[in-house]
Amino acid sequence: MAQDTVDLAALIAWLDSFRGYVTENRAYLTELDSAIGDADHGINMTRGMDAVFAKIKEAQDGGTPFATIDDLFKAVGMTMVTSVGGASGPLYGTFFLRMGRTAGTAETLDAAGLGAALRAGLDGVVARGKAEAGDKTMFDAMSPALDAYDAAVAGGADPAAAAQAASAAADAGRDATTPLVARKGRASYLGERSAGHLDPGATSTALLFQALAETLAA
Amino acid sequence: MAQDTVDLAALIAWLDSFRGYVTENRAYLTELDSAIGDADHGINMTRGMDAVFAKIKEAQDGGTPFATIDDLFKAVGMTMVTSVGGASGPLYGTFFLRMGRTAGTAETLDAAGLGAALRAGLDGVVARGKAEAGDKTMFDAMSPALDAYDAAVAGGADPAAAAQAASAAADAGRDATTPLVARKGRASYLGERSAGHLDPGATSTALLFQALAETLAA
Amino acid sequence: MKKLINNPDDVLADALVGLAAAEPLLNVDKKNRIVYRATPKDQGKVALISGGGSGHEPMHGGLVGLGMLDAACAGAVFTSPTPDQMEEATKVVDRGAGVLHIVKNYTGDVMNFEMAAELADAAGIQVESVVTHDDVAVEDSTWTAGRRGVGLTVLLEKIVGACAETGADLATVKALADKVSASGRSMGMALTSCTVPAAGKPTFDIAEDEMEIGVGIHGEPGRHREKLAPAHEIAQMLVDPILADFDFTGAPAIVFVNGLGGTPLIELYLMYGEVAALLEKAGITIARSLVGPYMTSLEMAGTSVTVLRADDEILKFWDAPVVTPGMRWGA
Amino acid sequence: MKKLINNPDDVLADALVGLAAAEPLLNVDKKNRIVYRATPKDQGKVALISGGGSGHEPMHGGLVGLGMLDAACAGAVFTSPTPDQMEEATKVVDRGAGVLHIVKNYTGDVMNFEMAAELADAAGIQVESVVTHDDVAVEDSTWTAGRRGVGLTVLLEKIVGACAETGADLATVKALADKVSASGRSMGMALTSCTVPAAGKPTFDIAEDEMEIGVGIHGEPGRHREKLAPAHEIAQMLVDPILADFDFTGAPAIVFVNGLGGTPLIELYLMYGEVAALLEKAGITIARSLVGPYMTSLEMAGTSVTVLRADDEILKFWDAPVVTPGMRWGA
Ligand SMILES: Nc1ncnc2c1ncn2[C@@H]1O[C@H](COP(=O)(O)OP(=O)(O)O)[C@@H](O)[C@H]1O
Ligand SMILES: Nc1ncnc2c1ncn2[C@@H]1O[C@H](COP(=O)(O)OP(=O)(O)O)[C@@H](O)[C@H]1O
Ligand SMILES: [Mg+2]
Ligand SMILES: [Mg+2]
Ligand SMILES: [Mg+2]
Ligand SMILES: [Mg+2]
Repeated sequence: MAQDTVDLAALIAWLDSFRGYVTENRAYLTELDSAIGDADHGINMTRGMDAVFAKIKEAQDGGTPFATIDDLFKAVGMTMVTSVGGASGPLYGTFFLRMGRTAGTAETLDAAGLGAALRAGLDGVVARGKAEAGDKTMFDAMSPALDAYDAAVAGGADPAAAAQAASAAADAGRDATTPLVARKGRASYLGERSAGHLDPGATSTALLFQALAETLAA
Repeated sequence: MAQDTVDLAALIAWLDSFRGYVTENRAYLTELDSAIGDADHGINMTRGMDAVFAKIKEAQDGGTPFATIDDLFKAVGMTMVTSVGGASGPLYGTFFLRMGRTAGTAETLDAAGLGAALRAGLDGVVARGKAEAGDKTMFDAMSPALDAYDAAVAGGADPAAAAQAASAAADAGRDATTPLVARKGRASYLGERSAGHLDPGATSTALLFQALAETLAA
Repeated sequence: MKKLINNPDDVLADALVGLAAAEPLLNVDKKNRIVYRATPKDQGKVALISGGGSGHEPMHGGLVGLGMLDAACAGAVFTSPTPDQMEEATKVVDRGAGVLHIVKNYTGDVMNFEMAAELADAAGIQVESVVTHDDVAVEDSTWTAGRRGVGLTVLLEKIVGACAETGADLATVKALADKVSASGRSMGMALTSCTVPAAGKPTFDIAEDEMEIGVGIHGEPGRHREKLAPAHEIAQMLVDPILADFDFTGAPAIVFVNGLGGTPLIELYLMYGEVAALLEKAGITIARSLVGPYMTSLEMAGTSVTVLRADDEILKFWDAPVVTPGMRWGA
Repeated sequence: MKKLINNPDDVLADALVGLAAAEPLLNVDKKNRIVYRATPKDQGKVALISGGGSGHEPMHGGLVGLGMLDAACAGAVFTSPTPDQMEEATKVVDRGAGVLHIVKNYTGDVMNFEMAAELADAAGIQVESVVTHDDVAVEDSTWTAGRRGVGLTVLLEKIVGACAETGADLATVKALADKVSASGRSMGMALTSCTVPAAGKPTFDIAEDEMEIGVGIHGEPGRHREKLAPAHEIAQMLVDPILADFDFTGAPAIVFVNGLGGTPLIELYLMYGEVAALLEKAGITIARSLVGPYMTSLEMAGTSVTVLRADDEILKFWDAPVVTPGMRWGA
């Protein structure tokens, strides 16, 4: 049953669900990256999320579970940064680090608070990668997702409903990357040949929002 | 119409016919050498016989045609030695050099004289390569060919008929190399795996005698 | 997938074990996946580090040593290393005169090195960076990520490494790096794809009679696919865009014909002959040359051509002693 | 057939053009297909020549230079050169102290070098020969052509080349060559076949999950075909027959992991790690190592392992300066 606030356990459940999705889609994401990149996106994301969960488990088993959302996301972000490499490591890493910094010492987030944290994450991705709409990157899934989320919250939606809207928008944004000619990341080296393929990073980002929607709906 | 003696023109015609056969069988001989060697026998033999004919043409067009059989075969043998390399270069080269040395200043050879020259060639091959019967080499086509030739001459055959017998024996000798496990040359490195394949050198040698039989029968 | 490996996820770790065992010139920090000189350079000299995804050997680990790099950070196959590796390497190699980061222009490499530079800066180490971007196959525009860094990186590491060995200060070293980076152009092509071990299958399919023109070094497809052509035509397809992009006349040139991993040396020498003939026809004076697989793309078959406009300073540093597993002369 | 070549029949000629253009250390006699040192050694020193089919680059042309070979004769791809080439090379490099012919044990190479030695002898030049035959994959018997000469040839050329550089006489040089030849063993394997350019298609077919164990360097199939295995098992398959054939304990060893042309360096380092671990487990002390594609088989993917039982003399000559395009250190 959906809640008005999201707590640390729910956020960890979200990350766990995301890990499950990238693991399940390891070959698929890598295959997408074969077409217009260097055939490692699924490998990178799986390595990163596995490391994230090793870190979370270490904290929980070590008796020092995360006290605040910032604690959690700082660990998640730093682990992504230090275990993934490539483009997705700094980008997803910065996303989570900024989420944490924005959530601060909170132990739960309401719909608006979660939205603010997610948007800070998106801003971090833009600060790092300078991507704009239509560059055929994860931005093209993430940005419409955040817009849909904010619109839903403005309309009174709870976190689960807003996440549901975000997930639908991320999927649409992901699908809309297909015809685009890439202007950022590795796919840009292909020029016109990058058109006609889904962007791998937009695809993993859509999984991130799908995981969020499903976790919060549960 | 068959003749009692073989003159320089006939010997050149023989070499020309042999060249034709190795050219025609370039890919086939190379394929045989792929199975149990290094995939070059047809290439080697074609390179050699092309060089031989460039040499013969040079002598003829240059106004200094070969005066004796030794002159001819010395040029042929040296050209094989200096243009082929590998195992077949020294072996076929020595074969022709010894034929020439044995024929000496003769301008024609009778059946026995041709037989003596050919046998000297075979002896040269053995001196160079130390092959014995059953080693799965050109010896296994050449040696029975010479035995058949000599037997035919002993029975009163003219050169054409003796060459016919030699060609049939060379073919049989060639075919008999299939089951053998190679003990000389590159195929020996394969051990038991060399069995079940025709020997490339025995195959080119059978073409040498086929060319001789057809040339003399013409 | 046919490779001499154990578990596909352990390729880098296993290769570092072998590198450590095979090369007494190198120290390998296996945990942090950093390759150092066994004998560090003297205090007071600028240090050079580079790094990048693995699968390009001998670059960069095999280019660590006297007259070249001080350390190299190894990422997973075709994946930039992480900022913590680079920060650690920067701290270890700094001899009090600052550290130059040599970065190839890929989004991931650039972002990770940027984060590392911020971290090193916070730790009080002077860091400068040079980003190579020599691949003329890629269109250059302010709207895109710009050109890839490819073969020129090897030449730059050699030349700038020799400069740092003289005790030049960080500003001088950085200025030379910028000059080299600005004066070289590259173009590559592939006959086959390669297989990222953890992916398990070739990155792209390509027919027996096709080739990719304008590839980088990560097994990615190139700019366009063409019918297979003779070497002299391929040389033309590589040399033409290089010459169209930059003026190499009127100065000595360093020419580098690189192998992508699956192409044997006999073909690289053959290609060098074709490339040299075209450059000479275009009025370019080849002063130095380098032929071999120095910057590979796993087992991809193919080649790349790099031309660097040199001058006396660059040639002097090119000729200076270098003692690394992958490049060695003069000492 | 995917290769960076023009006409398949011109591969050697074209590659020699490129080699001549790329390597100022070498002089190339394109007509006779002989590669010489640009600067001949001093009068009174024994000269070394080698030669063999092409397709094994850098061996032998790329191993010509100070401290190694004086000349190399190049045959067609995988085909021994001819006696006239070897005779010419012998005459040119002789500095009055005689010439050592380094021959790999293949029927063709042996016969052609024999004829060349006879010719040189007739011309009044003292010639000695050493025939390498280190491949334990091949059974040794008086009834057969004996073992192939493979990886040990590279080590022998280095070590004996250094000895000749000291001014040692022909008997001394020959004795060292015999000692090295007697003290090394090799074993190779292939993941793929290669394609002889003039043949136009792979020498053998092999499935995606198979490998050939006990191959030589001419693209020939090996002694047996096995299912593909992890690198540590492959290392075992190569090391075991080497150790079973010769005792390497109680002396320093030189270990050489060679690439066959299509295998990139990252895999060779990985293999070296596996091989070194096995040798150490067997109580063998590795004193020196060499990793890389020094004796290739066109674009064949695969590797070979060579172990040489060394001693102080051999190690001294191994460490001595060498300046060739393919191997370079200490000068
Ligand atoms: N500048 C950028 N801004 C945002 N996202 C980017 C940028 N560059 C690349 N990406 C995303 O990263 C994804 C590729 O990630 P990954 O394959 O893991 O890294 P790499 O490209 O280094 O191999 C792309 O599909 C794209 O969505
Ligand atoms: N010692 C030998 N004596 C006689 N013939 C031999 C000997 N060694 C090899 N051959 C012959 O040479 C043939 C191979 O010739 P070729 O392929 O041209 O040379 P290579 O083996 O050097 O590549 C074999 O098929 C065999 O018939
Ligand atoms: Mg990628
Ligand atoms: Mg052959
Ligand atoms: Mg990557
Ligand atoms: Mg051959």
